[in-house]
Amino acid sequence: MTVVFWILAAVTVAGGLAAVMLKNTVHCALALTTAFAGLALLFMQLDAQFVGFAQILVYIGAVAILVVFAILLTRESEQPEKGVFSRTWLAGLAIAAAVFAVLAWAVLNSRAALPDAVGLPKPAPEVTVAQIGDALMGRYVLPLEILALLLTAAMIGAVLVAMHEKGGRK
Amino acid sequence: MRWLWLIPALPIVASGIIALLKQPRRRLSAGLAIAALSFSLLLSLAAFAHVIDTRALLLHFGFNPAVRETVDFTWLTFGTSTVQLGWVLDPLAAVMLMMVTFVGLLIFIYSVGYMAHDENYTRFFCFLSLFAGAMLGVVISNSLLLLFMCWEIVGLTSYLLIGFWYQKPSAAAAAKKAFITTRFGDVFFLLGIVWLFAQTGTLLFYNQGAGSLEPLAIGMLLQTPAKLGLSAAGAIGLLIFAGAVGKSGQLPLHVWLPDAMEGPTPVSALIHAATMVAAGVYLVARVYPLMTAGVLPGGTTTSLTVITWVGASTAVFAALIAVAQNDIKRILAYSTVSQLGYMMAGLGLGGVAVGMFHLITHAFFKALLFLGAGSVIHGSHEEQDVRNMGGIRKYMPVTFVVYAVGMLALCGVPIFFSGFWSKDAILESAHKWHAGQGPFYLLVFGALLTAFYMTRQVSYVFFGDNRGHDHPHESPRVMTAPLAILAFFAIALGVVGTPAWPWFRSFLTDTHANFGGLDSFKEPGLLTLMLLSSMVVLFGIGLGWMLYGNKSPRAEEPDALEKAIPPVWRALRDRLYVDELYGATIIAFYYWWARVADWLDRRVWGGIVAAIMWLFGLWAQLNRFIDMNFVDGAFDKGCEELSGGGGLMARVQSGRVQNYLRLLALGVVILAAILIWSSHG
Amino acid sequence: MANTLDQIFVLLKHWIMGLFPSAVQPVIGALLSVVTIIVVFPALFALTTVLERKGLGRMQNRIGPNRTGPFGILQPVADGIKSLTKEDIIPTSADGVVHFIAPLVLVVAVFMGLAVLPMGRNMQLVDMDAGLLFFFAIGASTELSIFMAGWSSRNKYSLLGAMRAVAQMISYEVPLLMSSVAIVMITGSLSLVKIVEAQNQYTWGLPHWYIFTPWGFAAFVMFCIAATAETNRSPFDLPEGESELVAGYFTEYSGFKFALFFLGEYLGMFSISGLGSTLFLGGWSAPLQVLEFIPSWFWFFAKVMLSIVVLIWMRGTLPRLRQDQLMNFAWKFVLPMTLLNLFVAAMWRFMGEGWLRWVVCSAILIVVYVGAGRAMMLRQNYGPRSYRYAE
Amino acid sequence: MTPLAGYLLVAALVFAIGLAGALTRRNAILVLIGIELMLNAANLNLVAFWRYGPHPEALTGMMFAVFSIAVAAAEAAVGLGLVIAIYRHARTADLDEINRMKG
Repeated sequence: MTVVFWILAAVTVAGGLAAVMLKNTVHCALALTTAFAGLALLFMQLDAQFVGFAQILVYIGAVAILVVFAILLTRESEQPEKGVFSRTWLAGLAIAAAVFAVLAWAVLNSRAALPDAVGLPKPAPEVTVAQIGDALMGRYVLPLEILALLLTAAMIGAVLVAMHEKGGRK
Repeated sequence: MRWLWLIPALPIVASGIIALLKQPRRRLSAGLAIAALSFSLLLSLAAFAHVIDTRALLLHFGFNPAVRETVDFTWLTFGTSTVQLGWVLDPLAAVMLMMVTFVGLLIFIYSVGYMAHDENYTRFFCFLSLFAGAMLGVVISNSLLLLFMCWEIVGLTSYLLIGFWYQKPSAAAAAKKAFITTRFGDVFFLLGIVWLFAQTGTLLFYNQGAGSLEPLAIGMLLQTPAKLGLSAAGAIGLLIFAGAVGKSGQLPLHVWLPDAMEGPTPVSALIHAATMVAAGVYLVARVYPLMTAGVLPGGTTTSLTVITWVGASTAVFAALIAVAQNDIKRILAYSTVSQLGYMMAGLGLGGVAVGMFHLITHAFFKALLFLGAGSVIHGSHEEQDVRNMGGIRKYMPVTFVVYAVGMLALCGVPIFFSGFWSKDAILESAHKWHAGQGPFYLLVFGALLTAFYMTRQVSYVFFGDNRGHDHPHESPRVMTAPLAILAFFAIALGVVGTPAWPWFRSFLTDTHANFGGLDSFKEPGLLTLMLLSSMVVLFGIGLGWMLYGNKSPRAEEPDALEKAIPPVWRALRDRLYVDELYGATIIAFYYWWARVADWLDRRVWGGIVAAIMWLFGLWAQLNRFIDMNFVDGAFDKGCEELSGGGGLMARVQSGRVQNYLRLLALGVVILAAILIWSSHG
Repeated sequence: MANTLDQIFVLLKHWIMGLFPSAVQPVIGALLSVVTIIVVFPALFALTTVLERKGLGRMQNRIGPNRTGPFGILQPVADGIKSLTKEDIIPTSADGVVHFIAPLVLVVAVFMGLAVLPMGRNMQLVDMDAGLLFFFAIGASTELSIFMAGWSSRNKYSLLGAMRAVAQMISYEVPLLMSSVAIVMITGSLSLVKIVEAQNQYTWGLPHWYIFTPWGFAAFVMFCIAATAETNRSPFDLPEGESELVAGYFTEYSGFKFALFFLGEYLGMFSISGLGSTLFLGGWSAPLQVLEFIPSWFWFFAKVMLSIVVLIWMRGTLPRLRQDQLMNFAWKFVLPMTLLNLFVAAMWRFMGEGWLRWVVCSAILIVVYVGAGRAMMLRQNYGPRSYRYAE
Repeated sequence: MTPLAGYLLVAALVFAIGLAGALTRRNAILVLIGIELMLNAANLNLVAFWRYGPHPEALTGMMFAVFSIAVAAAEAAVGLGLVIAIYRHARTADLDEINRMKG
């Protein structure tokens, strides 16, 4: 476990925590981008450059912007008078804790945690973008096409959903 | 014949397209429907020709000229058993195809004129061609299941078309009646199908010896006994026959057919005279092997006996009723019922050929009559009561001529008209029947009645002087042209079925047609029989003419027959009280139920009232007052309790996404925990 | 000789690295390159400000800055000192943290973008396998800083400017990417170094720059438009349209932070034009084979400066667009054209050698361009605006 | 503790944080943010398993991550669109008040 990893992990987790805990919604969004960045760096730490860049491009470049746009469009940036947490926040917290407990327990009891397991650090696989391209156009061409379809559908759907009703109903 | 499926497919596709058209696209929709059906007609011609020349080929090489080509495919597979669908081309199907497509096409063309003023034109043609497609499907299907599907679609379209003018309550009621009544028969039909599948494991009719109508399966069915001393074959046959009874309006399920005349006249002609009601007959003909299963030469089977008696009695019953009707279309409707009875009897007595021959000829002249009636109604401004017509001969010559042809064909006037030959064949086979002469006499009586009431109707409508309010007018060319064609066939079709040259019979029974010439009339009893039937017919016509000819009774004054024998007349006029009978049973039930409710009221609530009186000893006014409150209060309380319970239930469904998410997460945790523990334990 | 001159910086770097123990050498190397970049480009920025101000001055019939130093060459120094010593005002209602972070994020991101540009033969900070992707990823993250700046300073002009800027940058990022994807398709690599090497070859002394192919040219035009919009330069400078919103998203910034924004903007121009010249103008490769003796880094910077000059020129020439025109233009014209261009590039790739592909590809592009342009003119009435003067 | 376990733990933590956010915040947008975090945690798992799995050369986990990133983008777009539509309809993005679907 390198120091870098711990730093990045700390950054990511801190960003995540901030993202869900801060009062001001826009701050949450910005913290979210921090978490994204941390994750991207973690990906690169895992020798997955391409995924890391994709992460930055998509999440920081697009999703984060979308989120802040949504925030400004829904005028939610100023926090509501009655707390930012929902009425049943305690139950939610408990459940989330339970989930983490189960997951952590599973991880720590699985073979992944044992030193002799697959987790041994091995030489980084040399992955060039060309290989990824070949894979995308070869083995994974069908998922790729389906994905393209999905994205188109999602775009149209999002536009339709967010579009103002014509003729101004209500 | 791989392309056989096109014949039903084309009209169905056409109807699909028409369904998408806008209402104003009248010409296009009509054009589509007619074009599709005429293509189907061409294809049917091709199929017919194909059958004929393969027969010729087989004959030439001296084989048994049985032509039967099937195309089957697996529809769905469950476990080890598969359900196969497919279509068959054999003489029976070929003839039926010809008839349906041809008559259908003529009627389509006719309705272009007839429905010209209706704003739901496109809808009409959509339904119409959907019906045509389904009917053709029934005809060609080689699987009882496929046949049943198309059969149901046919029923549906019939429902839609009867209720086409749904704004008329009577039409809506008639549609419902038709649908429900036929459904009643179809239940038994379905039972029969299921049973057959359970027994033979296949629903295909013909499948290289493995079909359910082929000797192997039939033999097997004969072995397995059913209740009432029937073999499984017989029982299944009877069940399927029940479906046929529903569809072709046999006794006791005939009630819907006369009411179905609420639909537009082309519909009555196409569906309730020519094709759909014939579907029942066709069905019986199709599964004939089941009916004749285990018949000894010259003998008969239970199913055949049942069919015969049902058919014969229907024939007379309906004819009797028809005598005393005044609605022009109703008369024709009842005559249709009785003719269908003839067909059934023919099937039961003399086999497929006899019944089918009458079916074909009847299809033509009955369609002719209906369309003629339609043209009369159309011309005399939607007047349907024969007593308010009369003397239309002068105004609508063409219609008169063709109608007369149709009427004579229906009555079975000797030699020149197809009706004569087909009915004569039935009578002959009835005469030859070994299991008693009852049907024969019934049928002869029926023939007499037929002649009588047709004469009555014609003389009412066309002779005498006009009692209508304003002058009728001849119908447009597009309506009369089909009439003329139909009239021609009503005469000509007899040729293929004369005893002299029984081509039709041999065509259907896979034997060689030999031109017997006049000697074939020398067959013992045949000539006398023909003579007898002609006598009967002429007597009937004469009687009718004597009573109604050239008189022009006013609408209000009693009918000629009514003067003679009032009670009988009244009974007939009220359709022998069948509807009343059915109604009565149901109403009785309602009465009984009402009485139960009444009892509850008296005993329970009344008891409470009494108790309160006794407790408080107040006088009656106050008493009733309290009672009301008390009762109402009780009711309200109960309602509150109920709604409270509902609310309790509904609380789970709090529309909060986070609740759902929470439950989800909880479930995940539990599942994961279980998984881990199980893997560890 | 020419070779040494060409590689002089590399040699220098290695020599300096040689002075250190081998353990720390990689760190030192990286440090050196970073320092170089951090020094060189701000200097270039200073130069450019003067250039721009004087150039614009000339275009508007006035003498630009001419007081400090000979011909006002030292103007940027003065500006720098001023902005450093000026008071740094933060609005009371502003969101302090974000307001502070925003310019830093911007500058850092832009500097990172410069890291993958090959500024000469073997002269790039990192030769990444996915260099182009990296560049765009970083470029995407500048938008966020702009939003932060606009939102945090609690000023409606700033917010409007930021929203405009972000919307515009997002819209034009897509064509930008698409037009460069064509190059990637042909080269078969995302590495900028490889792309340049692919262009660094000659027939009859003429270079194989991608701009000299039909699809390349089309892509270049699209790229220039998108790049101009991406850097919020006129005619796409709505986000800081002085006449509409005071100074856009950095209205509320002053002193050194303001300078940082300024720096960030110009560095953005540099990196974008550097990318453009890398993708289309053969990066550091010489325009003619005979000129190869001139060192590669010179060519690179020459091309960059050239495109900067063009940008300035455009700023002096073109009027500002309207927001709806901007968006329509991006989504309804540029994007479709780039997509078509992708298709054409694929055709080019698969049609093989010969004159035919030239004809076909150019034909398709020209026809569609003219057709679509006319259609838009008619529908959206772009093109020459009609002015109404007060009588 | 092995590197893989470390990554998995981090992923689990991020996932839990995201879940907590999704469960406890009032604001629909923040719920979406939480969901995004959860997705990213999943991606981290995928990549970690790819890296330390038996067959890194078979790129499976990486591809999976790439695809899931793309899908997540679509999901975010649609989700935010829905939030905006809801906001326009109910004039609030507070999930405690949006319970029109209550049974």
